[in-house]
Amino acid sequence: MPDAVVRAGEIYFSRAVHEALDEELARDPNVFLMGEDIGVYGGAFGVTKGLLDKYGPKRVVDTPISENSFVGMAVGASLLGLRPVVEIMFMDFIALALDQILNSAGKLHYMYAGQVTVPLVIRTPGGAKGGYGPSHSQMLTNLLVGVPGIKVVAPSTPAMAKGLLKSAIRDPNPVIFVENKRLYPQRGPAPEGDVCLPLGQAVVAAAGTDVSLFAYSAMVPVCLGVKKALAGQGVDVEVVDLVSLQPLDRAAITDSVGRTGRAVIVEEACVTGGVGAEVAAVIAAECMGSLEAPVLRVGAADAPIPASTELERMVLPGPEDVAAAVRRVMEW
Amino acid sequence: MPDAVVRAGEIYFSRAVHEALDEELARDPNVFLMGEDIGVYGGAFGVTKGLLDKYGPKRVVDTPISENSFVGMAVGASLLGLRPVVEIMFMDFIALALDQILNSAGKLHYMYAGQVTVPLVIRTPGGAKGGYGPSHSQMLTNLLVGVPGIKVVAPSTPAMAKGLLKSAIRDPNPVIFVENKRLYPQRGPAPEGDVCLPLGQAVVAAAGTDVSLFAYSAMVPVCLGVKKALAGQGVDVEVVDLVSLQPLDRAAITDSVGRTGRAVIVEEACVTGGVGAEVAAVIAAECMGSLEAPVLRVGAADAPIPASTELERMVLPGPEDVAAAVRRVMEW
Amino acid sequence: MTDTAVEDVLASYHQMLLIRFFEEALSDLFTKNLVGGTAHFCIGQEACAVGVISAARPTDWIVSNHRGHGHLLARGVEPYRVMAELLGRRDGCCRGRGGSQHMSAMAQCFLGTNGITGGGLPIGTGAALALKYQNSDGIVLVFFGDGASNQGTFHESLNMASLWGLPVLYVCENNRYSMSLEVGKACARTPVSERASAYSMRGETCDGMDVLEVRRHASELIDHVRSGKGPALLELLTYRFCGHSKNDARVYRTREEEAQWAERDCLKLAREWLSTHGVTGPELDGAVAGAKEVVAALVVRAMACPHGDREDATGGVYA
Amino acid sequence: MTDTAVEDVLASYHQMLLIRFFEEALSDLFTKNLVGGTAHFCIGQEACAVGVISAARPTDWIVSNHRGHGHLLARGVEPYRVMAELLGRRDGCCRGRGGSQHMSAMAQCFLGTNGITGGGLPIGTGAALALKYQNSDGIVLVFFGDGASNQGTFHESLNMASLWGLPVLYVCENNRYSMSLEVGKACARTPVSERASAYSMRGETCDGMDVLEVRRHASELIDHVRSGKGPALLELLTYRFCGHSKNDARVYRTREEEAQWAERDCLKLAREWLSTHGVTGPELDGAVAGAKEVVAALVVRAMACPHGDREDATGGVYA
Ligand SMILES: Cc1ncc(C[n+]2csc(CCOP(=O)(O)OP(=O)(O)O)c2C)c(N)n1
Ligand SMILES: Cc1ncc(C[n+]2csc(CCOP(=O)(O)OP(=O)(O)O)c2C)c(N)n1
Ligand SMILES: [Mg+2]
Ligand SMILES: [Mg+2]
Repeated sequence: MPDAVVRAGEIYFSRAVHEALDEELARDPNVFLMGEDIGVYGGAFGVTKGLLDKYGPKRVVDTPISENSFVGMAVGASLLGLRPVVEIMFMDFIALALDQILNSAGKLHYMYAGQVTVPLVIRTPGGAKGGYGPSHSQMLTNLLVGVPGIKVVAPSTPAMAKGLLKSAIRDPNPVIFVENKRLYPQRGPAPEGDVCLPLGQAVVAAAGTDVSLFAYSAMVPVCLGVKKALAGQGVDVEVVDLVSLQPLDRAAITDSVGRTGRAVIVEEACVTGGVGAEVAAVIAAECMGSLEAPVLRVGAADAPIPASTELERMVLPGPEDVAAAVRRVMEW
Repeated sequence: MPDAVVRAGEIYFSRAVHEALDEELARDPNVFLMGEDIGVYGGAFGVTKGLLDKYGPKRVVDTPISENSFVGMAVGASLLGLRPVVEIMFMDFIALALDQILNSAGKLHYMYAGQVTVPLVIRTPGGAKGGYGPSHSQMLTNLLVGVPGIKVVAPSTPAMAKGLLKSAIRDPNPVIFVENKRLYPQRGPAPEGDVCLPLGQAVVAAAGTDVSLFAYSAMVPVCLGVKKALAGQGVDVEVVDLVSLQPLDRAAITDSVGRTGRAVIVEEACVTGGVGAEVAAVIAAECMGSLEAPVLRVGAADAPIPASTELERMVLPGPEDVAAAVRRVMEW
Repeated sequence: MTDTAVEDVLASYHQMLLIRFFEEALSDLFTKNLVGGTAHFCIGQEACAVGVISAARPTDWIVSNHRGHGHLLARGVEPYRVMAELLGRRDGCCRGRGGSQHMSAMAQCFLGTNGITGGGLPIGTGAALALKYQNSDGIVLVFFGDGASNQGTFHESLNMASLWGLPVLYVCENNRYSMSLEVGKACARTPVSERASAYSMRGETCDGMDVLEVRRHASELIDHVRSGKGPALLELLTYRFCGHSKNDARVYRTREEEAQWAERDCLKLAREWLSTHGVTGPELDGAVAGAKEVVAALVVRAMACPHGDREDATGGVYA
Repeated sequence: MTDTAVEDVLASYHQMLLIRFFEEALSDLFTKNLVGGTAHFCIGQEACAVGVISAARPTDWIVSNHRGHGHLLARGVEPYRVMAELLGRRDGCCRGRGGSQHMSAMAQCFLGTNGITGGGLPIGTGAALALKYQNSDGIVLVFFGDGASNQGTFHESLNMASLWGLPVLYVCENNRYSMSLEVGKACARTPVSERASAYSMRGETCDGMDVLEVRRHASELIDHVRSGKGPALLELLTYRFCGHSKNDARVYRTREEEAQWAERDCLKLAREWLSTHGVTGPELDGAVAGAKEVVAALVVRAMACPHGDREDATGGVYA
């Protein structure tokens, strides 16, 4: 990022999302927002607060509770040149709209042989945040990765949230933009003004030589913490933020494993069938020459997320689980 | 299977499914069928033909086109002790019902702390069959594997179809039973009468020593064909039919790789994010000691399934693709 | 008025007080940061839960939504076990796994609250299908909000229930908002009960603040449903006095509107009615004090209950 | 009758003939196993597509369903390109990728057929939102069947369209069956147009076999929609003469019922009307012969067109 746009303080992740929306609404009259309670309420997590006042009800549309159809409507509007940015209040509800995501959004450009594009963004907060319970806590990236034609992005910092959301809105493809309830109140530097970040690229969040930790969303800061903790024990961890879950940045993954020879994949979703499986499969196919240990995955237990905060903690992956996996591959 | 029940001839896969339904309807008055056009029409693929006449409209319920709600109704009915067997006419439509599968069926037993069970079966034909096009050809196992609390079964032979469907109907958990349009007209031996097969177990479809091919559903016969073809070239292929996609029979997978040291995973779904990724991840985590080559995946291109039969062939994995992957791991 | 009527209203008054104080105590625990997550309080809507459920049999099934504490308590699920569940404790009726929006009590024929808006509609309809299948004379009550009536499941479920003559009473608690969206901006047709005609179904709207009125309408429709005349839709006009969930500044409505509705607080109306019908002030005050005491005690007890262990967290995913 | 009226009906007759013979030719190709997959023929329903679309402007948008060949042809999408698409050839309007149920022609403002029953309803509604957003005076026509009216998307989409006053005409071709299920066993309320009132929307039902009637009703409702008075629902009572899709023995209905409807074949009615209004027999026969010839020629041409290559199969997933 050019120095010129670096601002003095840090901003909240939620603010970064807000700024991206604000700036894109200002820049392009075809951009508009749709979702439940995003207007005067400002969204369940306050991300869109103030945008209704600033842009009016044409640009910030409060919808009834009809997820499948308002996503389908966004698809239809995008076919005629608008750029809808839809909020699905909790990622858990994305299943209701999956038909339109899978059978319309992801397919239309291809199946109509390029006659149309679907420049649609679906923002949705995933992840568990202490007691929201089984239907309000899931990280459902596993449902989305592998749906052809859609992109999936999961930023871990305010700077990424802002720069990637701007790119997502300008992208001609449908993009699912995965936010995380636990990240909203996190602070970090983020540029002021119009800085876009490229979709499709992983980022080495912290370089290291002994083992590669691959993570996304709220698990990236957890992995960075583990790196710090293990540095004292003589293990030099590399943390790779996947950022883009579809397409995956395969080169970044294999490069890192090429450097370290060891891989642990960390995600908040259930271990089975998650993004981590795809990353492990890429490594298993392409890194045979450099791998010095089994590829391990750390994630949530294969269970719903319980409501009790104490039980929730036991289901979700924590720094100890990550550290244990790192030690296992180091001791191989 | 006990000899006593082996019948003389072979039967169609579709007939095997029909027999399982028929016998379970006769055995247990709580079993009933729900779905679109399953009554007088007999289902889009004729599987339920005759059952309405035999069991009446209380046991064989033709529904309006309302996938999310009739799956949700089946969940509700199962909570009160019934055993609904729902047909979703094409697997592509399962996305419409995913909310009830994910947020109700899979979670209720756990989140109500064992107060209820959800003995529900959803049968659905997946797979491409020559020209049905992008919304009627998908093998969407990737959406289901990783949803906690549900089981996913994908038989490849008439005997399995019958024995596993009977078990699925008797199982206290929600089971998604994945049929395959291309398998319906395939014939094979299948026992007469009441023979159940255990859920959760993979089967070595053909033993071999050089490389393990893992497959399910209609890709199993394709792999058996490749085994035959490659035998002439001195490669002894083991074909493992995964059968149960959730839970995966991890022991069967690691055992086979332990024997052969090489693994190729074959599925009809898109390569990215598929069941194959999970299998590869299991191998990458557990077979480090025995692996002699990269773990490769063969599947559909990451694209929608085009309508043109010629184009469809280019998107789907064929025996040549499987053979090429086998050769690659053998030459490693 | 018969004595039974007075006794009924008094019983309802007791239940509504219990719900009100239970919710206030819970709200207090949230304020003190002693509960995680969020919850949706039914303060103001007590007459809906109590009026409808008191008109049903204890063996009739209940399917609820995200605003379900009142339904649980009105059905007689042990308040301690509900509170323990809300606090995520081991004695909770779902061992802390479910919490506010995912709580069932099968022994009391309570099929569950539901965190997916509209998600309970097909489940309740399916339960009704099971009752008809089993030749039971039971029925199902499905509670949902005005906002939920815009989900596809509303349409699909009511259509199938009507086609198949299922024994289910759909109870729409129209509290004028779905979170922040005013019902007129969410439902193209109001009152919601008029949508029933799109399914050839009987639909009625009544005052949801007057527990007697609620029970009268519910009784009549429950008779209709139980006698095999098919499903029905009952809309209750009500208001939630609090925010949508724990952190809601209520910027989408005015304090004046709130004050107007407060005038019609179901507790106030019931108390007035009881006074007019011979129940003494001390008796009524005693009811209030009694309910407060019960709640205070169960909160203490629930706070003392331990959390579950690892098996509670990750076990029992499959039966 | 004015001359324009006669000319209009004659033009419609030409279009209906084209659709009929196109469909018959396609059916023949299926019988000969020259096409893969399946298709849903609109034989019998031609007056619906032609009557409605001829009442709209060529710049109005069309969203169709699985039974969409008639809509494509009535809109003037080049028949050769439609046939080539159905045969999976490179000249198909979607290069063979889409086929019968997934075909668009943006140059003709044809937004697509749709393989998901009810899937086109939100898409068309969203397109209408875009038109309103862009201050266009265009409208959207969304075609769907009686069966689709039971999907949740019907409810959700009509509700939002009405709330927001979107310029969309919902056209329900009620052909009495959704595959095998008779409309009375699928829709708890008929006629389907009466469901419009659940969304405070104007709804009408008319004879879908009489192309003049269809156009008259469509024109009126299109005016209503275009003038900003909000969406409307038009139900056309029609019948598919063929099976649901290529392999359908039609066990769910009687041959007598079919014969009765055949009496009211839209082609027959249009021909009778034209005869009464001065069009000569030779002229009418000429139209028939002409349409047959056109179709025969385009089938030959489409059969000769090559299939796409690997790039057509796997390329272009992302823009
Ligand atoms: C599928 C789904 N969409 C959105 C939400 C978020 N949400 C929870 S309650 C609610 C409003 C519901 O309104 P209504 O049905 O009127 O019930 P009320 O809250 O007024 O009791 C919303 C939008 C949800 N839980 N589930
Ligand atoms: C979501 C979904 N469910 C089921 C189907 C299978 N299907 C295709 S057409 C059809 C019947 C549709 O009936 P209707 O809407 O009346 O249209 P018609 O076929 O009569 O023209 C069905 C069940 C589908 N394509 N999509
Ligand atoms: Mg409400
Ligand atoms: Mg129809």
